[in-house]
Amino acid sequence: QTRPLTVAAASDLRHAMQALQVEYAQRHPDERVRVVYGSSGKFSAQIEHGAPFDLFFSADEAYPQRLHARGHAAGAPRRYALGRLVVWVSGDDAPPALADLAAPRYARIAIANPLHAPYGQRAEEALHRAGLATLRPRLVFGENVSQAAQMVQSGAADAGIVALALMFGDELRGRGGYTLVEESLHAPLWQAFIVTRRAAGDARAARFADFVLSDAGRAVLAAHGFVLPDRED
Amino acid sequence: MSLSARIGHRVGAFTLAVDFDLPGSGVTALFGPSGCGKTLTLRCLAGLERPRRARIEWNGELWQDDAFHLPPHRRRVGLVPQEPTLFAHLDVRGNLAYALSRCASPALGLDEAARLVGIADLLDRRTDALSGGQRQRVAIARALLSHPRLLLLDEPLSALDDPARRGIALDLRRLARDLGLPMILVSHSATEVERLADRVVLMRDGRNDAPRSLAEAVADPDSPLHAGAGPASVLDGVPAGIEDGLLAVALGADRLWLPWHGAAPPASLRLRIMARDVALGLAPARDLSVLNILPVTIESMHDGADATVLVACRSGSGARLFASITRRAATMLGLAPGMRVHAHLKAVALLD
Amino acid sequence: MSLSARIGHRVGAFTLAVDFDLPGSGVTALFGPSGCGKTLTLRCLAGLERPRRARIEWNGELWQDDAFHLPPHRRRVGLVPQEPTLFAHLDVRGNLAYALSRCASPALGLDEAARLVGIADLLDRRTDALSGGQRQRVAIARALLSHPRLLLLDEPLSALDDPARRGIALDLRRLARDLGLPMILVSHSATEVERLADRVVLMRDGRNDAPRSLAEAVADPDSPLHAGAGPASVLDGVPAGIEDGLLAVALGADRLWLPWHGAAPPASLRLRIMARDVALGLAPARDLSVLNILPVTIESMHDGADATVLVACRSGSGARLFASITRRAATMLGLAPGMRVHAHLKAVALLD
Amino acid sequence: MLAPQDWQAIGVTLRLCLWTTVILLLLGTPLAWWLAHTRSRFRAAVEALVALPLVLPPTVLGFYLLVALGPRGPVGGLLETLGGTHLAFSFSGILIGSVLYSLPFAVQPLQDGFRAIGRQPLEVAATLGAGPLDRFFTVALPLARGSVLTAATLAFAHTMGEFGVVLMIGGSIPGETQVLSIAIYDAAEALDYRRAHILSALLLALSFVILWLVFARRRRVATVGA
Amino acid sequence: MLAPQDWQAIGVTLRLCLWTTVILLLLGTPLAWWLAHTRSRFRAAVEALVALPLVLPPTVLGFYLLVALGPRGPVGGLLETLGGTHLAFSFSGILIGSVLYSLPFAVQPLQDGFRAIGRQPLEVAATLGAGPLDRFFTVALPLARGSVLTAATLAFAHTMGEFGVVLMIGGSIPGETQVLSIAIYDAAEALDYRRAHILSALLLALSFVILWLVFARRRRVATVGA
Ligand SMILES: Nc1ncnc2c1ncn2[C@@H]1O[C@H](COP(=O)(O)OP(=O)(O)OP(=O)(O)O)[C@@H](O)[C@H]1O
Ligand SMILES: Nc1ncnc2c1ncn2[C@@H]1O[C@H](COP(=O)(O)OP(=O)(O)OP(=O)(O)O)[C@@H](O)[C@H]1O
Ligand code: MOO
Ligand SMILES: [Mg+2]
Ligand SMILES: [Mg+2]
Repeated sequence: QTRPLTVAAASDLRHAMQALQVEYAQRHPDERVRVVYGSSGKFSAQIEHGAPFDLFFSADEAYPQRLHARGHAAGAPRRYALGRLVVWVSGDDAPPALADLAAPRYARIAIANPLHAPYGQRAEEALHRAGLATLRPRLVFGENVSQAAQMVQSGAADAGIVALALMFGDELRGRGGYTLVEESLHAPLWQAFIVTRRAAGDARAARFADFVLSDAGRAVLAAHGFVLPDRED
Repeated sequence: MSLSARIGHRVGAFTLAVDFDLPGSGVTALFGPSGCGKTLTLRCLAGLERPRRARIEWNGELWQDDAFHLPPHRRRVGLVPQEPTLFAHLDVRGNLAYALSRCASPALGLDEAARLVGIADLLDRRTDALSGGQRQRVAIARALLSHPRLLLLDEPLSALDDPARRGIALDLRRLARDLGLPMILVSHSATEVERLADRVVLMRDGRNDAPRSLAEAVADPDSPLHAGAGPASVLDGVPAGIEDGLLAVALGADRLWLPWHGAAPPASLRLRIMARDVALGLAPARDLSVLNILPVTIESMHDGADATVLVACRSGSGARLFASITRRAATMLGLAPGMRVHAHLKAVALLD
Repeated sequence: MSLSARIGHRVGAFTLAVDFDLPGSGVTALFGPSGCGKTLTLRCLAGLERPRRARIEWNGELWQDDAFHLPPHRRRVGLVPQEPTLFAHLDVRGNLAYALSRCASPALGLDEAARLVGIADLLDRRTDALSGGQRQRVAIARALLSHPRLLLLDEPLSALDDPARRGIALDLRRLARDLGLPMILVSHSATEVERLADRVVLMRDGRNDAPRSLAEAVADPDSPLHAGAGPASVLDGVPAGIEDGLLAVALGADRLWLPWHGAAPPASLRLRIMARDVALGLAPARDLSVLNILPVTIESMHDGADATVLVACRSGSGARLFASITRRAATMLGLAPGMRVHAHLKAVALLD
Repeated sequence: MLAPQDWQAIGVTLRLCLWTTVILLLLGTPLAWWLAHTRSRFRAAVEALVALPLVLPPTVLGFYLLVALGPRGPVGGLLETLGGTHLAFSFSGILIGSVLYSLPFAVQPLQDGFRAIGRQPLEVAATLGAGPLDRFFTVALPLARGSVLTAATLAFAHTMGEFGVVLMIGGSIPGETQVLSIAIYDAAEALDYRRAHILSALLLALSFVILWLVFARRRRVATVGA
Repeated sequence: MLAPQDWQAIGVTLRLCLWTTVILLLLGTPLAWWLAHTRSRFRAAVEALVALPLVLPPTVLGFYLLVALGPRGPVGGLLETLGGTHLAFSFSGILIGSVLYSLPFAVQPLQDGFRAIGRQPLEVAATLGAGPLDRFFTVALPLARGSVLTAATLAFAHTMGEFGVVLMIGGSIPGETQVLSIAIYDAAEALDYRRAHILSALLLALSFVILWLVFARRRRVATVGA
């Protein structure tokens, strides 16, 4: 029995990637694909040290580029989606817009850690550009965007700036409400993937990559809160 | 003042069933073979065991009954355990100070107690740098320093050499008297019991005989106290002059002589006369190096072990003396109760 | 076979400097006051201490010198420690089996050893369910079961009652003889030493006297062995008939009578005659219940303690006897060396 | 070499470790004592309960604690209705988390230590007039001091390195709940290895010195034949 | 209720915990014995070193181990040149990580346990002819069994809940290196609380039963006056 194709995916891709797997399995019923979710930084480090991943879907462009530059990729990174941020509250209240977060009732605002989480960086940037830099003392930081959402969901944080993609899972759909953060408030959050060097020449990896970029793949991603890049081809 | 104890206790297959009343002063010896329940009895008295059925009262104060159990630290009962347990995290001085600082009415100073048991030069030692006998002495001093209402001594001198044992025993007896500190002593040494005790409780298989005075206990020819050296008489007398380096001790009208080291004699003296050291003669022997010859009347004769006869005699002043002689000699001399004979006391031991 | 030990060791402020050669059989007693270094000496012999300077040889085999140290488990030296240490994770049987299973040439069976020390009914007990004396007996049986080349006994009987002590001591002596198992015994009891030992090493302040035979050691009137009961003579004799329940013991041409329980007497008998139990008379006393009267010659007279005189006598057959009498009696009788007198032996103790 | 934020993290870390250790000893000691001596049927169950927080992944335990301590949780909610503030994202919150998470490392060695003392020294102390508390402080604790040391060092070191619980409950707020371990983790995640190395080396060196000082005072046991 | 992947994770977890515990006891016991008895000047330093892995955040420790065990690291590299495969992302790798990370929880209680035995039982065993190994196995270990238990339970429970090191070295590969704690962590990260709750409850229940069974066999110490 051959080793299944192993995909490392940033945690904001959870829901989308599961749907992609289902679609892919219908087309290629003989191929097994397994997906491991985690933070993009951790995957980068692991790939540099021999992790058995065939594809790596990062939550940004920087990590794949770095891997490519260091010779760990089979080819140049390819963009597969653009991430969007939302302001999210977990109660029944009307969801605030970004500017509303200045209200004192939002005493704790959760974001992913800007030091290493791309969504966190964009969230911080958006706050700055919106003139809300003074809110910094109210911020609490999750290890990644999921943890930021967990902080909101537990009720400990009053609001969070998280990935739109998270709103499309069964778990959060219909729970509380969100408002999109204007795209202009932060640099575009391009997300890219690579085929790793160890999978160079592996037809299965190429097949899966092509599928994600195909119309069918794009449709799934779009349905899970991602904005799509223009077609490469 | 008095201690009354009725204890029914089971540990494993062993049943302890003791029942005694003791006056609240003086030294009581608990005597019995290994494994008969002596240690267990002391532990019950100290409150370290919780017997299932018991009633222990001290001077009207309830220490234990089936429902109530006064915890050990409220009993103010001192215990020198059979295997001396010192606090390993304290040095010798610390061990002694531990007791002293918890004592509301100290009767002894720390240095005094240390001197008493001969550990004055060990005060700064760690406890694991002590010899067996030294450990035992620290445990004794520590118990004394807590100035308990009742002191329980579980073979406290077993690891000591004879002179040390003798010295400490005498000091304990003096303290029992001077401080009015009652003690219960477990000891396997008949000499120690005779030296220290005022009364004896014999134990066997977890049960006890009624307490008897020391004199009564030693007067019993079958007493287990005699298992070592045979029956003896223990007599209390008073000094009556010194002559030729010999001390005269008056027992009523009788007078015995014993070698004396010369210092002023104490007010009272305890003598032990082993039955085997007493010879009976029809007349006082002449030209014999036996100094102490008492005219006595034979009260009774008991066949002893091994072809011996134990002869109980009474002197003119009423002192009771045992003589252990061979049956052959008894026959030869034609001894019989009622006869007047002369008791030749070859050896008289001073117990003080 | 022999043990030769020269040990220089320091622990804290204490200096041990012992030096002795012992034959490789029989029982040697180490005797000395508390804290004089007895335990430390045994530990050095067992290999549990590493003295800085030492040379210990067993029968030509080097056990220790300044550079070499044979580890304890290779010495095959048994030790009964002063505070008996049982393996708490094993029951009594387990403790005994531990020794037996490590013994290449068992001399005793487990049950036999248990019976010997009277713990046959305790084999299935947990060790914390034993009394002090029971623990001590388990430790003895365990050491015996390892059938060592040399057995070190550190006050092995201190927690036992007299009958048990006597019984076990005799068994130990028998084993020493039958198994050819040499023993070194630390004991504070002169009786125990006299009962068990063939020779005595006196210790004081970390130093030792040269080993002496038991007879020599007890013959020394100033011996610390006598601190308890005074000087004594220890004589070895053979049985010479039973009459009237009395056993005749022949000491050369002399004959002593002692009460006998009736069983067949052993081939040799050890007798102890305390000096204080011997009276001297110019003629044999008549009509006196003293059976054993020996004609003796006074060899020398020493002023003893407390107005007493210790008279050393020799019987016709050469046996040496001490008599402790008061100076007054000596004067009265006009005793002097060379005089022929009659020794009246009131009590003769059988040590076996 | 170190950013001001790192210094703050070091400060918070030391405060957290010290407080955690102190609270664990204060809390764990009586608990361990009770566990070592009780005849209660529930003993084994309580012992198992104490060890239980360990088996959950730290962030998950952190999440449950966050729920409990947050404004809508039982603890936080109660505090709020009492007019206080809830404990999520506060130093008190991460302290509670650390204490809970390191509890077994304090309790179990202490329990073993108390067990090893045996009953004799305590019995002797009782006959010398020492009541239960007195015995506990003047006999049991000093005799078990080796185990107290073990409990303290394990608790200290474990708190030092832990970040999952602390991150979740604390939210990594600089100067308040951001500890050194989170800072190192963040640096490593950001692939900023230089910073991660420096901070790790610092943490290791600091801990090594502390632990070495502590352990150097410990006594050894004599060996057979020595 | 549980996905096949969860069952796999449970299997891996149990294997990891058991092996870690076994290896820790095998490794930690002689180390603890040496530490309890040595006169070496380096004792305190070694003790501090043993505790040191604890103070690093698990993922960071995991990272350093990854570097060491991976194909370019000293250990992994050596293995590769010897014709083997490196240890990163393998069961062996996470096992090494778990062992290292839980080492102090095994060593320190064992060391205390050996210390508490004292020298007397070992000396007696020596005079009965038992050599060092014999004494160790037949006297020291049985007498210190309470501490062995503590070491084992702490190591077991700590390995059960740990995921930082394992995640980093192991890469969370289902059926191979994905343990239950990672599965729970993942579920929580996916905000799939139902699954997180179920798995947590399962883990807690399983651990509780194991711990309870273990602790129920432990003996207590007698209390004064009882
Ligand atoms: N926990 C226990 N379980 C079963 N039996 C026990 C337990 N503790 C003591 N015993 C038994 O109870 C009896 C009395 O013990 P105790 O310690 O009181 O004896 P002792 O008279 O002090 O003996 P020794 O003179 O040898 O010290 C002994 O036979 C002992 O074996
Ligand atoms: N570790 C130590 N440090 C300092 N002194 C010690 C140490 N161990 C023993 N000593 C001292 O060495 C001396 C000899 O000790 P040892 O145990 O050999 O005495 P002992 O003759 O057996 O006495 P006892 O009859 O009381 O058991 C004692 O005075 C003791 O205080
Ligand atoms: O999913 Mo991220 O890596 O926390 O932005
Ligand atoms: Mg006893
Ligand atoms: Mg000694």
